[in-house]
Amino acid sequence: MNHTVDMRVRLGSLELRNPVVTASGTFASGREYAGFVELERLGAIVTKGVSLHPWAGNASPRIAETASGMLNSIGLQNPGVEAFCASDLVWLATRDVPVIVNISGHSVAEYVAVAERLEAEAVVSALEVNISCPNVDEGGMAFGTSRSAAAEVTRAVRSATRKPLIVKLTPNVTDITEIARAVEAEGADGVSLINTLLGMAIDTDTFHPKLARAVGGLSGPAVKPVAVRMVWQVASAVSIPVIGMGGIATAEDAVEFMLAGATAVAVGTANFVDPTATMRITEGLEAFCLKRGIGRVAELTGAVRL
Amino acid sequence: MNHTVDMRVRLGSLELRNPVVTASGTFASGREYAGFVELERLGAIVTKGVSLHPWAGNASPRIAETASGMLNSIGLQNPGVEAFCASDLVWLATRDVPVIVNISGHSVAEYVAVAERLEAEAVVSALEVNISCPNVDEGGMAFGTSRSAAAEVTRAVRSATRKPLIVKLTPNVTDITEIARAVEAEGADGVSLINTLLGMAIDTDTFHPKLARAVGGLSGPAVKPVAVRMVWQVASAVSIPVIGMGGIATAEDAVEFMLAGATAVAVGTANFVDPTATMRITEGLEAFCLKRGIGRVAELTGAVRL
Amino acid sequence: MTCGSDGGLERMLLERVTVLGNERVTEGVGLVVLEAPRVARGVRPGQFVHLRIAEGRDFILRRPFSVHRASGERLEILYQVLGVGTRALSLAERGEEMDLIGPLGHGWEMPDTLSHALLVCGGLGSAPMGMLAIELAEKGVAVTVAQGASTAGRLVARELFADVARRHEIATDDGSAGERGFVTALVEPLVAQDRPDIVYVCGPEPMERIVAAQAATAGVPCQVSLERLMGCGIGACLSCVVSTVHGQKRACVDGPVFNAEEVLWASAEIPPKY
Amino acid sequence: MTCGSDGGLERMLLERVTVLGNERVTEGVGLVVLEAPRVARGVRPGQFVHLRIAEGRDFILRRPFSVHRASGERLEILYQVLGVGTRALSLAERGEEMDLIGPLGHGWEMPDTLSHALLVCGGLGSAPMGMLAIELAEKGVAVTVAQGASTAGRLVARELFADVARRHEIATDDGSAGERGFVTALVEPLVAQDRPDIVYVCGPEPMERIVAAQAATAGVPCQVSLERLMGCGIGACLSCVVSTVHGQKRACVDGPVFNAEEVLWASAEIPPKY
Ligand SMILES: Cc1cc2nc3c(=O)[nH]c(=O)nc-3n(C[C@H](O)[C@H](O)[C@H](O)COP(=O)(O)OP(=O)(O)OC[C@H]3O[C@@H](n4cnc5c(N)ncnc54)[C@H](O)[C@@H]3O)c2cc1C
Ligand SMILES: Cc1cc2nc3c(=O)[nH]c(=O)nc-3n(C[C@H](O)[C@H](O)[C@H](O)COP(=O)(O)OP(=O)(O)OC[C@H]3O[C@@H](n4cnc5c(N)ncnc54)[C@H](O)[C@@H]3O)c2cc1C
Ligand SMILES: Cc1cc2nc3c(=O)[nH]c(=O)nc-3n(C[C@H](O)[C@H](O)[C@H](O)COP(=O)(O)O)c2cc1C
Ligand SMILES: Cc1cc2nc3c(=O)[nH]c(=O)nc-3n(C[C@H](O)[C@H](O)[C@H](O)COP(=O)(O)O)c2cc1C
Ligand code: FES
Ligand code: FES
Repeated sequence: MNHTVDMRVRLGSLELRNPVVTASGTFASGREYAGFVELERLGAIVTKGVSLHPWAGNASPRIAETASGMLNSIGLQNPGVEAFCASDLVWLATRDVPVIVNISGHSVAEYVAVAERLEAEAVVSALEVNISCPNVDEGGMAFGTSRSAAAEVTRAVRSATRKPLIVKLTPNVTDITEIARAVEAEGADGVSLINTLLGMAIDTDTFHPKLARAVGGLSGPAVKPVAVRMVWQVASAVSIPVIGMGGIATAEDAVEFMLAGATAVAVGTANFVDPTATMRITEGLEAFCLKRGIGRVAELTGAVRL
Repeated sequence: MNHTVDMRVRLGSLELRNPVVTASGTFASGREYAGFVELERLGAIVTKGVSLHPWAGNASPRIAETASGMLNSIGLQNPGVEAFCASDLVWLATRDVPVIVNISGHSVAEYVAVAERLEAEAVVSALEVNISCPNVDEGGMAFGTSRSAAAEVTRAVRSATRKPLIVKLTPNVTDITEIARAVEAEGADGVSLINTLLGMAIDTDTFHPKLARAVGGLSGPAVKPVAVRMVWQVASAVSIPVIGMGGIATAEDAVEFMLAGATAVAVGTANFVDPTATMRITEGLEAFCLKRGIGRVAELTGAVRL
Repeated sequence: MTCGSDGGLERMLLERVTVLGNERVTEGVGLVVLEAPRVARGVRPGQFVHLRIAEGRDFILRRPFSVHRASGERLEILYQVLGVGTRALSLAERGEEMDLIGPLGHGWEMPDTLSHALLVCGGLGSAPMGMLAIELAEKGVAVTVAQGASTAGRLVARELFADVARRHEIATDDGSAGERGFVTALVEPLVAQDRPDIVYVCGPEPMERIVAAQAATAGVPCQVSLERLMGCGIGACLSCVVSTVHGQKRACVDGPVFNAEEVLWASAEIPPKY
Repeated sequence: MTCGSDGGLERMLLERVTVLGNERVTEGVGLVVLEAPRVARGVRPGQFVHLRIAEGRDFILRRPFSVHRASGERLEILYQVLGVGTRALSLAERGEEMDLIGPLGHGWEMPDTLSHALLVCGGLGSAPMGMLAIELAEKGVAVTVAQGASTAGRLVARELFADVARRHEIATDDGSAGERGFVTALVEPLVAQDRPDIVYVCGPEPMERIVAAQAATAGVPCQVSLERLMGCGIGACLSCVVSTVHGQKRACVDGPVFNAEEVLWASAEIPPKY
């Protein structure tokens, strides 16, 4: 029986002190959560999506609750990479936690420009390329639903950065392994999945969609079975590490994703319900390993018994 | 203010007394529910999937509960079309309710053979061609994820039957409208959607998948936002009627699907929780229309206000 | 609200029931008493109910439970707390309402010719055996019970069996009551000495399988109660299939009690944990 | 469990609270009293809490509620039953525990120079006005309240306002109390006669917009409390944005109270129903 657990995991050249990271867009850059979470105990902070120019996002209402989940159509509102560096990165530089910046663009050139701007920022540990946001009209998910477009973005950003490169995949595809293999072939150091499932809800009193944009991204416990399945498929199809997410709210959920093949896990929507969720899950994951006599948390990765 | 509601809806040449039908595989052929439901008050009974030869289905366990949903990997267990005609159809002939038979095959030829066998059965009001079952190895969903395969099955079955032909679509695709348009072009009289989302759950005590087959189909309230979105997309893309389903558990859920563009709605997983669900939803739908002064339930179809 | 079923099938009802009591029996095991006039009157030993535990929640499937005892308008259910459903059940308070479908399935067969029966139960396998033991005893059948559990405290329904059984043998894994070891070790001598006309078994499936083989060897008919994850509980969804020599049967309507010799054990696997 | 926030930001806490009471105020409106020692001490008028109502359920987002009154260790929340969350809240019983994050957002600005304030509230808009009216009155500010509702029975917090306001004008849609018509009709004469130094507004957004225009015409500063659907409640998710002349602001941390002149009403649409 072990009395300590080695919680470290590796995402390519990046070592995390534990597998629990934040899901992009649900944790901003961590500042708002600093009163509830010891940020230094996170595996990494994955920031809200950042683009070259400021984006205004979509009209309100932008969220709607659904059975065991929520829809959002924030639409990647962000102040642009320059403002992000001047504010969020400066603040993040004061915290001892790996920072993974989630980047977006309307075109390949915009992705590249953001990556180039971040290249010199030492505080940025890795990039997560979001080719999967269902909430913007141009770009966004379109890159993630086509093998060739996904490959193209990856290739271009790869040549613009020496930082570890993670590509975030959309679940709104017929075969996610095909996209995962394409981005692996272009030099991605890891993939993260899933982004949100495209969904819609209609208010039966007003007959209006509950989101001003009509459709939005579904997240939360409702999507977990789809996410676990895709992590399992992708982890079997590629040899780069997978960051698993989609509905993780408890330590057992995190274990489930790791068993399916995830090296690290991201906590998203659960932060809204419980701002301490990342800490609770990290502690629970360690306790799970201790109880089961698992010395290294990384042993869970892919350990599903078929 | 109206005091009655015209609940009739039309699926091509088939008129239903109301829009509420059963979702294939959740209601068998209705016999088991006859103690709880006045079958004659259903819009139609959509039977469990029937294939040319008997199918054994998958190993147990075959279901697992998830957040606001369930996974199933029944695998289209059925006694084959001959036994189905001899038993279920004979029984159904004694009931005054439209019967829509859900058909499956491992090959185009098998689909055709089932359709041919059913052609002479007067009790069969329509066929629903399942090109979307995620739980069988050959055929099943594979037909539903490729535009050309979907078109081919539809064309072949179309030429084998004069009965109204509904094609049941899978949500596990990048663009469901593309498949819907393809089957419409081949003469489908309607489309039904969604079948289940492919999902997986892993038991964190045993490390085994919760389903013996590892993956299965996700249904129930969890999938409703995805289903409503797809119904909305498909209804906007084709001009044949849409039967909407996926997580319907209340009359408001049924309204939501109709607003999104469904002509009829199917109730599936909810039958397990409440065997009277179809009746409760039909009554609620009528009450909803009465309260809102809607004279014909069909006015709800596509009435979402964008 | 109750509503009756079609003529041809077993009569099953959807009944609104009230919790009359709910108490802890031992660590992780509870006994809930329900006022369920219509189902209680119709139920036979070995049948089960499909219980809707927590209506307030977004979605929870029904959960199947054997009827442990029925008397007058009351049903007793003995349950083990395993997951979300049984945890919610353990919190149900007197006066709460829920609904159930029942009585469901085929219970234990009790041929009129019976004069001596052996009941073998492991762990919560005693749940569907309570009514059986009582009814057999009332009919004048000599009842022998072989009961196994991990430890003395977990011999649920021990008193009930002690009351009605002519003979009550016990085995515990830790030896804290009766023999140390598995209940299966008790069966062979009991079959040999008592020469029962029938063996009834309920418990973990590996244990059931062994007892079924022991009965077969001794040439004694054997009935087993099998568990499967259940969706509908009424025969429609095919989630609960059991492989038998007569093909795939639905545990909910064709079982949960089967003649042991019909069951194809190899493929009849239950979820690993239970 | 409570835990404090980072230095730079407003001090917000995650606090475990206990329901001290929960009563019906009028049809579809309730008042819940919570024991929340830490948050109650820190909260200022117009701030809100983000409440986790039903923990047992699979998933439910927190719901934001203004603090109606705070005294000692108690918080009072006035709520309208609209959907799943508020329905669950209406069923919360004395002794139940829940958790909340608070105090959140920027409350009403109360410049020291104030001598006369007009509070305009429509429907549940009186919720965040309770504490405000009390604190202003305590400071010696003359308080005028213009309160509107559909009917007399729905004039929630009417007694509170009657107690602390120097003047309390009422309008109801059906004329069952005060003037028949909208509360906005009361505002113009009140602004003209009473010459308040500030107008505070809370109610349906179209009403807020009209009052803001009336105040602007009269050259009186005006503060409005805006509602948005909220995910995190603490500034991280951007679900609650309000369009202002200074760009998009988050209602949860930059509001919910805004200077009316900053708000770009045209794009600041709330869900149709509320
Ligand atoms: C006909 C029948 C009669 C039953 N009678 C009783 C009874 O009298 N008393 C009693 O305590 N239990 C009985 N059970 C089992 C009971 O239904 C399950 O324990 C219960 O459904 C678990 O629900 P849960 O939400 O607590 O657990 P879940 O969260 O659903 O599951 C927890 C764990 O238990 C396993 N499990 C759940 N249900 C079953 C099942 N039916 N069979 C095997 N493993 C399962 C799951 O795979 C999981 O690993 C019976 C089952 C059947 C089919
Ligand atoms: C800062 C702030 C303070 C608030 N203070 C109070 C208060 O003191 N008392 C009170 O009763 N309510 C208050 N609200 C509104 C309250 O949060 C909602 O009524 C509540 O969240 C509804 O939850 P539900 O689950 O009952 O309804 P849901 O089922 O979530 O929704 C029911 C209907 O109400 C609408 N709705 C839900 N939340 C809001 C919202 N925030 N704004 C507008 N429409 C909404 C939905 O779109 C839907 O049509 C406040 C909101 C905010 C943002
Ligand atoms: C409000 C919100 C905003 C999000 N913003 C982003 C984003 O900017 N970039 C991105 O890649 N994913 C974004 N996501 C997706 C999440 O990072 C995550 O992939 C998804 O929500 C599934 O995880 P969950 O169920 O744990 O939330 C967002 C999700 C939510 C709910
Ligand atoms: C147990 C089960 C069995 C099913 N069997 C079939 C089937 O045989 N043929 C088919 O087309 N769909 C089948 N389905 C899919 C349903 O008909 C329906 O499309 C899906 O469950 C979504 O609706 P729901 O959320 O209301 O259940 C099955 C679903 C379940 C849960
Ligand atoms: S549980 Fe549905 S057929 Fe047995
Ligand atoms: S509610 Fe999340 S930013 Fe305001």
